Amino acid sequence: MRLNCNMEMKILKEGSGEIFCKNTPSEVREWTRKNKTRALIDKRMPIKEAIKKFVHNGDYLAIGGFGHIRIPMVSIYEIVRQHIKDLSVAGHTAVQDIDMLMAGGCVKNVDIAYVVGFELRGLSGVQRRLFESGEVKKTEYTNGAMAYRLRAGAQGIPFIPVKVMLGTDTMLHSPGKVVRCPFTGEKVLLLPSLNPDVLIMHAHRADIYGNVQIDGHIVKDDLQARASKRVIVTVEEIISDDSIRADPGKTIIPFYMVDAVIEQPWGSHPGNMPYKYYFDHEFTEEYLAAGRDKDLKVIERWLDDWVYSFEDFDEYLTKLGSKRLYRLKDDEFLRVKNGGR
Amino acid sequence: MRLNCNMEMKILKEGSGEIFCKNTPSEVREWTRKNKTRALIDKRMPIKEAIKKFVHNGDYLAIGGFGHIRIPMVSIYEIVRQHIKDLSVAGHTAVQDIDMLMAGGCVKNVDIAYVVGFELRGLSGVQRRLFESGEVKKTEYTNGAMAYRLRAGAQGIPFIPVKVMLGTDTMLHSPGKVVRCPFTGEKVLLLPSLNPDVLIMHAHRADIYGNVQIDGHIVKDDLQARASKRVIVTVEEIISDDSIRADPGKTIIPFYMVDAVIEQPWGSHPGNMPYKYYFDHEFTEEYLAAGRDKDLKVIERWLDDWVYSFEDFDEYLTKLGSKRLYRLKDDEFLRVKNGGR
Amino acid sequence: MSRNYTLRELMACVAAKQLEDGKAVAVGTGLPLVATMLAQQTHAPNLVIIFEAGGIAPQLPILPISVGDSRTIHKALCTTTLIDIMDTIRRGYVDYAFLGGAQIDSYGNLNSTMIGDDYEKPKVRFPGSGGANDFGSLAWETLIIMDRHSPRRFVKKVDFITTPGYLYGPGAREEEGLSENTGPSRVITDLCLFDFEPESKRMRLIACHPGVTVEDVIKATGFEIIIADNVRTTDPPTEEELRLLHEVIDPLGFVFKK
Amino acid sequence: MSRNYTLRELMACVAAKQLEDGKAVAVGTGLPLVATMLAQQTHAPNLVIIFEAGGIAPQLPILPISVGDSRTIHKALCTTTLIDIMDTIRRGYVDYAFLGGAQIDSYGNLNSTMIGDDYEKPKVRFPGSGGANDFGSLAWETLIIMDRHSPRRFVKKVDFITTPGYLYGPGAREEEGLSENTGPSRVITDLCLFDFEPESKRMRLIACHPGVTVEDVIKATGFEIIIADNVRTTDPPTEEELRLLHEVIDPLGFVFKK
Repeated sequence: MRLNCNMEMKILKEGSGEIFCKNTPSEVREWTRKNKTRALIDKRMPIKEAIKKFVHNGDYLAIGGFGHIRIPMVSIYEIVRQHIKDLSVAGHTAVQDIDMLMAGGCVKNVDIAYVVGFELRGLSGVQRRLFESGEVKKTEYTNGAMAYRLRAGAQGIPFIPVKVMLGTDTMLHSPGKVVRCPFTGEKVLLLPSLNPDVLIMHAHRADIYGNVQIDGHIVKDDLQARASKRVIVTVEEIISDDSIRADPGKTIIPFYMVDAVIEQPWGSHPGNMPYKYYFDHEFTEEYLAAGRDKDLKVIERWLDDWVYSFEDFDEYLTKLGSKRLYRLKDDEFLRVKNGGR
Repeated sequence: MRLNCNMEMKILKEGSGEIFCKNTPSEVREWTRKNKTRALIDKRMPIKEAIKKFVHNGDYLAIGGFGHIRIPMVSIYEIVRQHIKDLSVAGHTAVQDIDMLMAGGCVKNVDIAYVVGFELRGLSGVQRRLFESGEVKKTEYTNGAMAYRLRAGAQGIPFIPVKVMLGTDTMLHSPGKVVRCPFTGEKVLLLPSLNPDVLIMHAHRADIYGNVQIDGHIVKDDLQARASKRVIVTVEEIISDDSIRADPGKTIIPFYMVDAVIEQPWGSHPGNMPYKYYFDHEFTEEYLAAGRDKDLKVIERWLDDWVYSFEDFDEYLTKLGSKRLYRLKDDEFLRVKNGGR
Repeated sequence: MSRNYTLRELMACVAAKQLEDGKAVAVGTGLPLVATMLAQQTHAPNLVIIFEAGGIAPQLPILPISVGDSRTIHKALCTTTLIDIMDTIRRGYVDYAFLGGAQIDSYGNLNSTMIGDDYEKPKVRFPGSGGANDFGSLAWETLIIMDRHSPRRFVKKVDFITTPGYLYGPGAREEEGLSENTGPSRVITDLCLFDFEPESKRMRLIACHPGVTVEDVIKATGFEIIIADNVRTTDPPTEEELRLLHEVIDPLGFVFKK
Repeated sequence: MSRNYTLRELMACVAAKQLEDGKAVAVGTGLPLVATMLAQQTHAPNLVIIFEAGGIAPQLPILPISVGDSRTIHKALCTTTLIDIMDTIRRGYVDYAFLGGAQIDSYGNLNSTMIGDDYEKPKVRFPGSGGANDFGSLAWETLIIMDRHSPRRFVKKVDFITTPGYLYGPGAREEEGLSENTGPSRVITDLCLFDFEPESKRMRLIACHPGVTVEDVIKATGFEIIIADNVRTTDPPTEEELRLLHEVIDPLGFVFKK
């Protein structure tokens, strides 16, 4: 039953984890007023320009998708190519995306919910080196906790109570604070909201204004777009705003949250784009093996071969070859592999 | 900038409003474990049975839709017909739905965000009488505040910080408590979560298991279904679960939250069902006029004519007549009125 | 007074002019929505209209009757939830909110809850906040439309502060924890146009409607008003504005009764 | 020992039997998902499978490789968000969660964060919680699968409590604010099956795999275990179970390497 306890809310316990993202919802709100347009304007631009304009050294970066699913690899490659430094990153079940940023030397701090692992494929050599040496700093969370922090950021409130992490070392290495609810007396953990400086995400479709559609599970891209200051959206396909208006319930992110729209088919490779293409398993295995090599030149060479040597993502796709790519479509639809052609 | 203030969270100010819904998220969670199935079972039943089974005297009731939009009138009529008593109701922009419950003598307490008004049509005589005499008790909120309370209920946390109601009499007549954020020092209002006993809602489509689709704006039905203990869904149409599986992103409410599914075309009449039929403006005007009559027999007669005298909703539709109903389709699609036939 | 327009038409035209192109406005129905649609049809084609129930940037075919009815999502760019709209406003994306009320005081505090001094047994019970308190707490600027300008509606102290104006003076909103740099910016009545004096946060007369004197406004207002140095006269509706109001926006005469 | 099955296959079959029909389970990938799919193919056709990334009740065509990949939403009844899944678990709709880890102690506390005693410079850094802490905090029952049962993995004190078991004993979860009546219920290893003694909340041996003795388990475990009155022997996999595992569930051999 509900009590009206009228008690003070004493802080009973608190974690020592650093809050890497310093933005408060009130500051982000003021910033939004001054820096973001509400007008319907064409937001297309080359990925090179979008990353240059909106991702800065020292930014707190959020990444769309989950694990190997719908990850914005075209933006990841471009950030590495531009040698952006000192990023803090939301490690919210981040696998190859964050790994490549760390291999490229872009990352200073990580909010960890799930990193280091490549799921069934095992641990990352790159991340083990950087986390075990203490070179990259970290704070502990959970997947739920990070999502709740984003919910608070999206709602514009500075903290949110949660019922996870309580009693664990995960909590002690977070910035959470335990208090009692003034309505029921029960213990909850308060977590600070999260408002990233910039989100990179990959979606199925958008119009030129940035009304974004996603097929299948949304994971956390909706929350991240609402919480972040800047939003860069790469899409498999740009569609007309008439198509958007014909099915407005499909719009997961409305245009005024979006700063840049880039049409980039296969933009999630080697990730899995639901209903479009499956993982490039071999590609990820090769990358992972390079990162595990004790000789650091091996991963550097991989980056040379697949990132630095290219002017843009088209050259990367050309190197992969269309036969390989179309095979990933067969995998997605559980078809016999014949490359579709 | 974020501070680590490490302060006590003193309750600086608090409202005197009563919390009508006593359920806490932890209790509701235990209740759910014991009382709700996770199996895929056929949940169809007559509306009469659904209301009898799941709506009890003294329950806290949430209502789907908004204003005159997508309101579950078929369930409202049945609650009035069964003379259910002492309900507490979420008055979350509730218009004709709550008015009829109050005219039928079903309501004891109301959480008020917006009631009494029929929007551009003016004030309700029924509700003015009951609120101005003090016969029905009330606590003040806002539309946002009620939605935030439901978000907390859906998330299973006992309170939520918000940035509305602060500084106003609305807050003083709520149960809210003002504290400072322990991460930023700013003032926020804490509101208790809301977990209604039962939700009645009307949607476009569901399968027999209760996977629910809504076209157009969702308003708050998603949150209400997640927060409530019981969920009764009436739909314009029952569809196959194959159709549900073909477009799972359309499922706003998954089956395990739903207790009863009732197929009832026109089930929102005289409300507006987006993409199906528009308001029955004349019907609402007549009802409103009856409620405003100083002679209380007039509204009683209206209830006799349109509620008590019918066995079910089919008889109501028959009395309305198909010509009148099809005209509402023309209105919805801005067609010349010819009744479609 | 012989004029070819009504005061409600004039109010709609004056209100429309307060909205800048390329901004976003959260609005209900009635006169505020008429003003918003008029702005979009005239100087502000790129105005983004947002409805509390979840409609974003619809192509409004005709005036909606009910907050959130089918018209408010007609060919919208996005249909979402009420809480998502509230979050959006708090996140800073919404420039204007349009409100009205039964009573208003000199700080722009609005009462839409009750008349009387006994909360338990009010003389008149009104709807309550609805989304008004949310809009007035969260949107950057609140535009207020009040018809029947009189000392009964423009009062020293409202019977109930439903929605915050500047509360009890400069700094009060911030002190209470409301979002910074927000608050009412204009009050449009059937007599005149007010803004709020930046120092005192109190209502200031900046324009009278044609045929209305400063004295008329003073007499109709139950609190002391600040009078700007140059009180302008508002522009009467043009033929084109009247045509848009009656033929395009409200052809069925819901707001401008026929 | 001559047997026609591997220990991993056996673990999958024993784990599958812990799942009751008509209940809901939140699961990642790997062996726990194999066990879940096996349960659904055998005694629990009405088991509802829920994935953290947002897939609800899919018709899994084949074992997903990655948490949340396309297979996890194949002909699903609902695709939603991660936070919606977490909310759903907290609201009480999810009966089981399946977890694993690098270390476990007698109270079922799990470590998937690090090995070592210096948080800043761990000997081995593991992924961290992911959704494990959320699942272990919120789901009614937590089922734990640990292969390579050894004193290095079954330890007196885990180097880091990533996910709560019964923490420091009876009542500890409630004391810390975790959801009531929750916690680990079974631990399936490559040697045996544990439950937790209701009074002490400590791990209790209830069954050994064929050919494994109680002594073997004691030796492989770094903490003192409680031994049930009647320690059963687990059933070996049937031919049909083995066929399902290899032909239907994991034909590409991701979990059962070929």
